Amino acid sequence: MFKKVLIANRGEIAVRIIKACQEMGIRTVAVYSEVDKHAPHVQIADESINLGDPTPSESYLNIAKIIENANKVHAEAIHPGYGFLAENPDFAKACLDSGITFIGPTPEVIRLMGDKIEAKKTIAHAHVPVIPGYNGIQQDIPTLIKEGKKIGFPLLVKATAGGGGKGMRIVHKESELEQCIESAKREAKSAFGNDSVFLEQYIDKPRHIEFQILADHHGNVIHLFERECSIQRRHQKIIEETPSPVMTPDLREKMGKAAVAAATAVGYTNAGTIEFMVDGNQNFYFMEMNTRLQVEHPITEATTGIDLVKWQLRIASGQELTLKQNDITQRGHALECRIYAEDPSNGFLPSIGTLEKVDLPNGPNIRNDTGVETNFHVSSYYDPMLAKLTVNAENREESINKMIWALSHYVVIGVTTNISFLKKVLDHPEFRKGNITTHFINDYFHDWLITKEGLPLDALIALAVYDSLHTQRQEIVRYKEADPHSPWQHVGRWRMGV
Amino acid sequence: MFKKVLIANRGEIAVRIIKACQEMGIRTVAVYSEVDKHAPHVQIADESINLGDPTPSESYLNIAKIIENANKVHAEAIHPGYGFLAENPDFAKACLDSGITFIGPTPEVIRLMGDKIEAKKTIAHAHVPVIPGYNGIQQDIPTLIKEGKKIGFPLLVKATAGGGGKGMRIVHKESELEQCIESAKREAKSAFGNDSVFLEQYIDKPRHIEFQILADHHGNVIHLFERECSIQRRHQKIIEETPSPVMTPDLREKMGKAAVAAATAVGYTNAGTIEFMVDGNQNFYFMEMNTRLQVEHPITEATTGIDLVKWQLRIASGQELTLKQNDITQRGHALECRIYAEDPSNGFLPSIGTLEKVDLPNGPNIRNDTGVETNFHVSSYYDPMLAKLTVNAENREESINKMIWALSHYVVIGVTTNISFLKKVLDHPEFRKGNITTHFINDYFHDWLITKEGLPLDALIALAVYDSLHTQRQEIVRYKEADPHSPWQHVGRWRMGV
Amino acid sequence: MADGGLTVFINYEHNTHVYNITVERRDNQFFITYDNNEYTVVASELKPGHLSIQLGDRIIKSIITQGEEDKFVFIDGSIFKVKRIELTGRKKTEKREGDLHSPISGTVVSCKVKEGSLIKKDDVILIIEAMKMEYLIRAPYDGVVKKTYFKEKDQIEIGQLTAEIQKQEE
Amino acid sequence: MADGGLTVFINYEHNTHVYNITVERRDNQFFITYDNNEYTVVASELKPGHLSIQLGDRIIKSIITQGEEDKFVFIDGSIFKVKRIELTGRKKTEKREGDLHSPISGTVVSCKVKEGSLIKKDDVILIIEAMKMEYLIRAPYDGVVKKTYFKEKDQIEIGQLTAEIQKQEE
Repeated sequence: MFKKVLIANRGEIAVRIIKACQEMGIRTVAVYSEVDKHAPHVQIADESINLGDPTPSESYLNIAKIIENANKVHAEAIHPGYGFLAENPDFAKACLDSGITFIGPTPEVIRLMGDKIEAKKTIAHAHVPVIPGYNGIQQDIPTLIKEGKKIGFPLLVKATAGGGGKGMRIVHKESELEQCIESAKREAKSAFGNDSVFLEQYIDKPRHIEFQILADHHGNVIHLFERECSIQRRHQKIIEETPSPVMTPDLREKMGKAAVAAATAVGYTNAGTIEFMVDGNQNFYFMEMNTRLQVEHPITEATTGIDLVKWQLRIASGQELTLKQNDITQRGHALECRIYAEDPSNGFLPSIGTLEKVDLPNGPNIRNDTGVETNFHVSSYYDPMLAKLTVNAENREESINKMIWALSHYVVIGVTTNISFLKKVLDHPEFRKGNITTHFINDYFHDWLITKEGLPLDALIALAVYDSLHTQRQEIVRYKEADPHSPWQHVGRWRMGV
Repeated sequence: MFKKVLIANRGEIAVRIIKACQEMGIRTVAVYSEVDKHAPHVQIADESINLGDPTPSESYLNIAKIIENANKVHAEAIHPGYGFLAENPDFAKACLDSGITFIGPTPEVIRLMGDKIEAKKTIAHAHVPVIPGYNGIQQDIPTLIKEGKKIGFPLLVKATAGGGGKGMRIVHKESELEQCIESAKREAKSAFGNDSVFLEQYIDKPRHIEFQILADHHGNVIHLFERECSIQRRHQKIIEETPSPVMTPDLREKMGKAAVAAATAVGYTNAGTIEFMVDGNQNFYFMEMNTRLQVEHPITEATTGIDLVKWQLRIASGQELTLKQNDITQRGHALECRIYAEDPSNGFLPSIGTLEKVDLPNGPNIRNDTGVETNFHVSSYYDPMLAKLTVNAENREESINKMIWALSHYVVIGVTTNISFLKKVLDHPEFRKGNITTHFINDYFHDWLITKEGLPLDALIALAVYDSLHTQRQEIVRYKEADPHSPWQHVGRWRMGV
Repeated sequence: MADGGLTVFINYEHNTHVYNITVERRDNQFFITYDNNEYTVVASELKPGHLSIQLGDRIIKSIITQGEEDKFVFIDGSIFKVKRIELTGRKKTEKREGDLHSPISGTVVSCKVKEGSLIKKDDVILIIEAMKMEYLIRAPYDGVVKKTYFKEKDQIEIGQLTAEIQKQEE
Repeated sequence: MADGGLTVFINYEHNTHVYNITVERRDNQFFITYDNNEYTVVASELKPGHLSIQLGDRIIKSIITQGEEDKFVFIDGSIFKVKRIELTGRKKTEKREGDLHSPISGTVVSCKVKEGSLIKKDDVILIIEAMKMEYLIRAPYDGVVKKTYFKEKDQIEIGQLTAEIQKQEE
């Protein structure tokens, strides 16, 4: 096993990886940009390295700087987390070339799966169903428009190098096609440095269901069951659960086998995820493979009892996967909510500011993954996800109730968050029934407003108590004298220092 | 299901029960004595009742006062937690008589199992092995001495009404017998109001292994596997784990069946625990039945995925136990450490004071049950257990490593705690091998001293930094001038305001 | 115990609505009048900003923090931003000119309009990138672009005006 | 940045051992001398009492709280109680007369000796109950009971002397 691992990431995922390493007796090296100098991942690590400028390209995305520092501190391996360099084949290659183990698959597999067109072709060869679409290398607008019309509407425009909903557009009618292609290309260029897109048939009311994979360097490949990730806004997941309410033992068996076949077909190693789209008739289609740890991995850990990060480390260090497919059992039900600094009543706009208070809910089977704390400043440099909240219970209903309890006790003051929104989604009758698709938020929460009900009485009472406790007598006099014609002058209960 | 439940307890167990109720939509009523006015269990409950005087007999042990208040607030049921009134048949009876559901077994079963002599007789009839001993009603000292000599040495003197190691003595030789009987009787009288004792053969190097039971009012009885609770000091458990390192599938099957037989024989209902002693040859003997929720129930919850408190509530409300024996699976390994305000290097003497800072470890599969927080005052009125720390992982080794990590990040400042001691116990080579008996602490940690290694360099550096940051310039001058002959006057590095 | 009654009159503003409250304190008892109802509560501040308030048989748990101008009230998973205002000289609620102010701090990707040009409602004026997402500033009505304040690659702060548009009369 | 060097000399007492330290601070750099070694660290106080200290490539994480007289230092799961003392006029470490002081606050269950009686080493003098456990005060040596301070049902506080015993010379 490695003696020292550098974690090329920040936030909750860096914290989670550092803890796993420390439990295994591995020394950890955090990296950080100037604005993250006091961030929790830096505080908890055994060593830390300042990468300087907070602009991602200068720090968390700076391959040369990270490799140079890893060598300097003699880190034997680098864990990339998710996002940033996690799916960058050049980074995996640079690690390899410097004699550092990249904790993930080979650069070749990352590159292949990063090209959504080639990925689909390869996976289709392994007899895994894929969605009809245009994956050509002709990327001029007229060709894309022509191919788009062939597929018909609605259709999807997606960045070839994409992920996380960036560079993705749904086109409902022909007249929108050109603008959507252009805007998707622009976003793709900015996010991935590559403006290539592909088109595919748009499946109405689909579910997003993915399978977790673990594969070692000795030919063992297993899956750890599904995660239902249909609850999305802006094409990004906000609530994930497992098991999926739509899953049957038969479908699970089929999709699990397809996932293992897909991973095997590309020679996959380490932890990865096969994303499928499932339509209303339980047909499933391969969408893409995420060649890294997923944000939502905790729900799989909760229901299988397996620590995915520790297995990533073991597999990367060359150990054999001693877990066999039949050893993996799915028990109970788990839910994850992503806590975002964003305003759900205003288009999920990110919110920036200093966290005046963070106080996490605590209880049996409540897991908090967080990379922020009281006094942390949420800047616009990075993703607005503050934390993840994961719960598990004996069944889905209890899991939902536990999550609602936990969200009701989740305190984040200083930025606008999606906590109240998440509660409303979980408590929606259709969510409780498990009737969810990737359109759920749009269908039921299009015009949601947190504040339409006004200030509750309890809040008014709390404010009154607080201000009564904190108001000085002089201040009261000032208030009183401010306006001699104030109606308060005539109120009978006025009394002071009696 | 009940609409409102009163929790007749305090500390971590009250908090844990309140959370379970709230997740199930049950309104909770906390009770508290004057000194617990601001305690976490009061803060979290939906309602709360002041029972007044902190002396237990005036508040948490005052049956009339609790029943009266439960009626006043229309609580339909009372959860007694553990300790206090949990195993008091008069309390269970008083609830029954007032039309309030007592969340536990019937008063008759509590009374029967509370009489250790009758309990053994009854259980022996169900063909469950018991330890040879004297259980007679003749309680005069000469009879007890005579019977003790018959059994031979070493032998145990135990309070008939006892529990938790109170009123219990090991007698190694005949000359100690009389004094031990007297002192056990006195302690029994004081703790349980009953000075009756029994004697039994003392098993050398035994393990304490118990089985968790759930039984409903429809004749269903299941067990939820074992807990190994051998690590004890002063006959009280401090570390518990499951599975037991000594358990084999065959022994587990046998003991599980015996536990179910014992519970069935007495018509047990609700959650309970059958305690066994296991000798070096895997012989097991019934010791006693705890007719309540155990302190260490979280490790069973972690490995089985079952929420015992929620099932207690369901069973008490008359619901059928839908869990079948074959549905219950044991997965991974779990450990619990009890965090005590006590000094392990001074005979585990309780420590009293205000908690200047409490900061709990956080991470995947780390569970904190706590009834205290920063600024809480630990008084001498109640048990010195502050909190419980439970972890689970894929296997015992990982579980131990996770627990050591968590303990290393467990901050309690203001009272002396056993945290460093627990870490040393877990890291002991014999503990790691699973070679543990109830004598473990005595055998290996008899003369343990936390401080024998002196102040570590890191602590000195931290102090130096802290004081440098917080020292005013005037203060330095004062230090300097305090002694003109101080050697510091001649140190070359002296510099001020340069 | 020797502390006499202490009455405070307060106005809170929340989402353009104003709430008038009277609160009288006697030790740890508070008599609160709002909307012609009187509520009697027993309350204490457990730690700074953490209130435990007993109203009848119910415990209200709330956390209040004081920002520069606003108070944040945490109740049961929701947070409300409230401003305490004086009854006299109260400022009118400032009505934002909606969509023409930047909703986010970020980088301008492109400005799609020129000064003097005619635009239709919902035409894109500015594209801003922040946290790897694109935000569009659209025209709130038909009109003429009088002024644009940003060009490609400019840094823009939350709340800054992106453009001025002369509304076309219907 | 404009802050000049600031040197402090400190003595810490921990378990009767005294540690002499020199620390010089320049902004967030600290030069610490102890036992003829100099350690250069970069440190900051993240929140009150929470220190993050970089020593070479290592990060020391510590929490320090200030009690009435003592400081508590949390390092890696252990807590050390330390007193800062002045070099001059330092008090000698007070040596407790061991077993005759009550180790706990509680209630006296019974006093087993009478004033004037002869006792042997390890004889029980007083039984105290606290937190539902019994604690025994035993004679530290053979001797004669000169004075007893408590009787049954008395409340006793931690550190109070339970009895005086005139030691019997060997």
